[in-house]
Amino acid sequence: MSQIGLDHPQQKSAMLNEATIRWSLWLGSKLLRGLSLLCGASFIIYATLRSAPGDMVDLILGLNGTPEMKADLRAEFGLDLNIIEGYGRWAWRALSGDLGISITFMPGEPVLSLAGPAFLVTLSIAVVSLLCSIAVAYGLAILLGPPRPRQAFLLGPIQLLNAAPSFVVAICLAKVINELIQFQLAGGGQIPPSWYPIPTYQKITDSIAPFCFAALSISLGDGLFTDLFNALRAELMSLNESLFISAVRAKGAAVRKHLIKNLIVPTLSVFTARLPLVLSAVVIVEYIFTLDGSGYLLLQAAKNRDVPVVVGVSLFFIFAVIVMNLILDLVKALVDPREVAKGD
Amino acid sequence: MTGQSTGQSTRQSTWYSTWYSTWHSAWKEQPLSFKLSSIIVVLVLCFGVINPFISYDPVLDVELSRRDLAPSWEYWMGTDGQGRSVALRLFKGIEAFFFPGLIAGLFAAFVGGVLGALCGYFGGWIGRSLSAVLELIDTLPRMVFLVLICTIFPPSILLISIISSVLFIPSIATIIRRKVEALGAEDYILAHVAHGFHPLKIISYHILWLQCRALLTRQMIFVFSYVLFIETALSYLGDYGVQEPYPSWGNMVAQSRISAVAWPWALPALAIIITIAALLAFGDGIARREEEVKR
Amino acid sequence: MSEQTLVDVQDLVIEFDTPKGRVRVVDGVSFSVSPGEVLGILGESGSGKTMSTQAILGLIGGYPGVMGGQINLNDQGVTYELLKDLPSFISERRGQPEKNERAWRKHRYAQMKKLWGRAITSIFQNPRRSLDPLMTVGQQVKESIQARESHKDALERLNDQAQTEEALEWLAKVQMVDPARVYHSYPHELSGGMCQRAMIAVALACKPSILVADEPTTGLDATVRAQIVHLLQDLIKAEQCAMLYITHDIREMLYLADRVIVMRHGKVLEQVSANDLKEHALERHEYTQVLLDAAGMIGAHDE
Amino acid sequence: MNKPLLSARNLHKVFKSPGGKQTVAIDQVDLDLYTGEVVALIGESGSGKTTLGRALLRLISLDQGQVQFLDQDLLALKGSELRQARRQFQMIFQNQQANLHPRLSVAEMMDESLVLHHPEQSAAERQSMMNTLLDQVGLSNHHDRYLASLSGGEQRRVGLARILATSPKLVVADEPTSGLDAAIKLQTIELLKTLKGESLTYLLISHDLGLVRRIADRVLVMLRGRIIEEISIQDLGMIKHHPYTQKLLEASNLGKKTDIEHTQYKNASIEDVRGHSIGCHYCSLCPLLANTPELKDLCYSQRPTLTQQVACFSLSKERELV
Repeated sequence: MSQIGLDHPQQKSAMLNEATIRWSLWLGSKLLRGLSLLCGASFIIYATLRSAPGDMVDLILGLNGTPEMKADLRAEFGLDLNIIEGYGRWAWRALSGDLGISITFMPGEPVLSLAGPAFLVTLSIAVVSLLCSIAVAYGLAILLGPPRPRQAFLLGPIQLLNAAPSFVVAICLAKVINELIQFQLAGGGQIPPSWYPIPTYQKITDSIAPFCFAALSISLGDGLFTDLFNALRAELMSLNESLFISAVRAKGAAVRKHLIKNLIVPTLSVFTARLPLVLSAVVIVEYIFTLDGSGYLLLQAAKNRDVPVVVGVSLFFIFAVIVMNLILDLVKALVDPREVAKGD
Repeated sequence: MTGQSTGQSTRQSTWYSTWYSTWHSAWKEQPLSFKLSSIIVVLVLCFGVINPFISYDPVLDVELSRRDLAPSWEYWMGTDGQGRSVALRLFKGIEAFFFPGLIAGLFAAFVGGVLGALCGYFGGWIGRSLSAVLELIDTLPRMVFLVLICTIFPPSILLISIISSVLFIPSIATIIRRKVEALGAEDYILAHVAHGFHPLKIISYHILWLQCRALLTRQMIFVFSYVLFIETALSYLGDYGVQEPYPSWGNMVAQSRISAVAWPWALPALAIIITIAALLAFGDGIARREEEVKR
Repeated sequence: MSEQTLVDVQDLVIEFDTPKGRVRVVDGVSFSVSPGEVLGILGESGSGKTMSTQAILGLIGGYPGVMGGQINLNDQGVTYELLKDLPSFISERRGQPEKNERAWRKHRYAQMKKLWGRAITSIFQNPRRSLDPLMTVGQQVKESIQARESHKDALERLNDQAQTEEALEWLAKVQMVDPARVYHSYPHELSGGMCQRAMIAVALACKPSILVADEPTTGLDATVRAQIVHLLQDLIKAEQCAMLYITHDIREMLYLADRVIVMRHGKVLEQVSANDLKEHALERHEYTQVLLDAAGMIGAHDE
Repeated sequence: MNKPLLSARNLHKVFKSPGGKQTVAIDQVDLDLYTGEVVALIGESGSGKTTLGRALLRLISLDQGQVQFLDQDLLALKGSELRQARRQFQMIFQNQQANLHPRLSVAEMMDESLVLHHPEQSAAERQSMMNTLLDQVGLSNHHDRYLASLSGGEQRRVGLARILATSPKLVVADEPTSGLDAAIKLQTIELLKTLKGESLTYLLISHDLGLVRRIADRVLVMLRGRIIEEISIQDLGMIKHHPYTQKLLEASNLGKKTDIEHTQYKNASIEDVRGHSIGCHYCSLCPLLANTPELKDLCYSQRPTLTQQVACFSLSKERELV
């Protein structure tokens, strides 16, 4: 048996080489796709801007724009060029970090310095809510096991969550918590003065509590949790009945390791499908909890018709979707070697 | 007479009686959730159709002397802070999303279905470039893009619903494409080509109509419920959707900010959840029913 | 049950609930396997042959599953009565026997835990799907060696290096062309025939006293099929392992089996030695003759 | 012999995978089918037999070659002409479910076919024609049944009835008995025989040699997109075959173990044949080379063509001498 060994150096290096080439090809194609998606999506936004009714500069500046400002804006958006060249110039400026200047919402402030920090808040809410829903869904799915009849009582409420928009969940959550706190502190019966969740806890929880509640309501609402839960359970069922799990059982080895590893990929698929929806939900939930994120910024800017800010924030969102998809793909490929094999 | 006709009843009966008998037996074996949800869907449908013919006056009737009344026989969902009947406003509020949702659903299902079937049928570069465009649309975060549109264009609920239906086309097309590709993988389409059918007939009749109608109906209902969601969300935000004093479920929920009592906003919130749940369950039920292949 | 029997099945009954009501898939099947013997179960789809063997393995999925009978499994001189506790899981409801399937399955898994791999193991019909797609083939072979070693005392256990070497050895034994490469391959990188060979390595590396082979050649090409059958025959002999071989292909059966059971509609039609089946084809049960005819074996015999 | 019903010359087909990999599916194939005969195409999966069957019926485009069906140039037909011509050649697909529509009843499906291929008939005529057809395949009471409620054999038979509705001249049957139980398999074979009559021609694609022995008149063996041997049914197993054919026959027999000269190749499966870009596909596995070492260079450098009904330098020479 000595001639067959694992540590034959030549063989090992050959296999390594092949794998590296395959991986780098795969990664390259994914990056290329992400880049082209970014270009395409930003072009859609630019084209939307160009197709605005009337003169866009008038729309943005309103009545109080000076001729210099108008000329500036024209140059920035490349309005004097045709749509392709204009997009090129606009995209180049955006790429070099110049997203324009806020006009009405916070006049004079560069959009990048407004949207950048705000977007961090949004991103952390989105990530926390995704992780939160995954943790709960995993826990419940493993606890309850594969779907069985006569679980309708338990599952009814969970399925109803599927239909609850995150902003409704957020309002209810805020109201209920408000009521609870009021009840404890003031002895009940008192009507809360505003919808803001925890006025009395302001000292400690001014920023943390709304953040947590926002994340919670996103992870519960919009069917994110339900979708994950259902996907996990269905996957658990098909895994439990799958041949290879039977085979693992029949050889007397532990099944759990195989189960957990095989559950990761479907979870990630739900993530990928849900990502745009989660980011949408963040916008409105941030608004409810007046969190200083980019969703709040977006809505405030939109209220003031501050086009550069709105466009800047949208670009951030698109960028985030593409990057997060890339990361999810990468994790998927790390877990499942088939992804790389079929990728190219 | 009955004794004689039983043997041939399936043959000679009119189309509506067969239709009725199949649906009657189908209804009986449906689960409770499907029955409940279809009742709610039918209710929404009725109100949606009737609403345009009802006048706005009682809905807008402000009377501060009867504000914040608890639910009673007269106002059986109570009244809000301005003394308007919550029940009436709730029913009238259906108008805000009904027709936009219907239009958006039909549009998205039709275009998505056709595009998906074309992508799946042709494959090759047509399929690939189409799916590239669809993937592009899918990367746009829906809410953000809608807000952008509303900033640039004068917001109207029709525009919003059309845009949201366009944003849904990719996912519908992808579902249909997968289905068509799954059919193609078992040589099903090839078998029909070999039999001599026209490709257009195969796409439109054998694939889209016979195989994908349940899926499309379900997706249509899904888009409808999404428009309901978007409309209520935007009305809740207050700047883009239906404006006060006209009722919409979204701006009724928004009263949670100012209302002293729960029912003016909690009941519409409940209505949103229940309606969306019913719509989804109804869509699922229809899809499931079609999946159970005829016996 | 005599000392000389590995598996003894008596009056096995398996039922399933379908939309059309309860269906009895296996109806009073009895057979036994002695050490070193190859027992073939011949039957077509829906004859209940797979279900009966799944029942022995304790892997039946679906409700209500096993509803009666006896299965005795012999492991190193100790006989386990696998269905002894079954009646306590069955109760009467609305005139129909109902089984607490979840509790039964749990009970059964606990019972089988020490027997799986050691006393009995199995290879399945679809080799591609019976290997974990996210793990290399070598790891999976090694896993069954680990499972086998975990039954032993700590002192007698093989170390990690030795286990890896044994896994490679097994891959060579199932005649993989390049075992070291296959060791690091994932199942999707192998052909169907190679997957089935890997699966045989996984199963036999446990050193079971009986191997259940459930149509291991279905879906493979004719030449690959022949290879797999030859390989199985050689290895079974070398490892002195009994085999329960299930197939619908009568030629394979004649080639491999010592004794053949013909099943149809959940019942055993007849039990014959392979020689009888070959030599006295025309004295067989009608249905067996149809099977022989379909395989073109009676006609050839006549001429 | 008289003029062939279908004659194909010099067919080529290469599949390109997205990664740029090329697979030769059909490689320089010539084929003649005569009216009323049953020709079996055997070979392992991946040998290109299904692709060839489909390409002959214009279901897959060819890279090169001519197909003459009666007096028409099949590859030149387009659009409605092609659809018109399709009624003369039909295909039974391997997956019997693919032949039928799961949401149409048997009667609806039959009617659909009859409307398509006999548009001139009235509804009553179609009805009676449908009844005769369904009687012919033994399914007279199955008008209102749906695919899911039919057994595998019944599904096959509905597919057959549907094909007969077009009154074809040529039927390509791709594994017509796969997945059927023994008894039903026998029935189906009998049915295929009866329906054939005098004028219908079958091209039977199968790896089931039992089936082939029962109904075929002529057997073609395919390996890697090439036809490597042509055998009449009487000669099958009686003469010295191409080593690959020999291996196929032995594998399906299982009765005796592979020859001693084969043992060193015993574990080399057909996948090992994939590598040879020049020379005979089977050269590295060929046991005949041990007897005739003088041919080695030839076998490794040139691809043998079908001479003396076999694509093997050594064998064709041997047969020439006889």
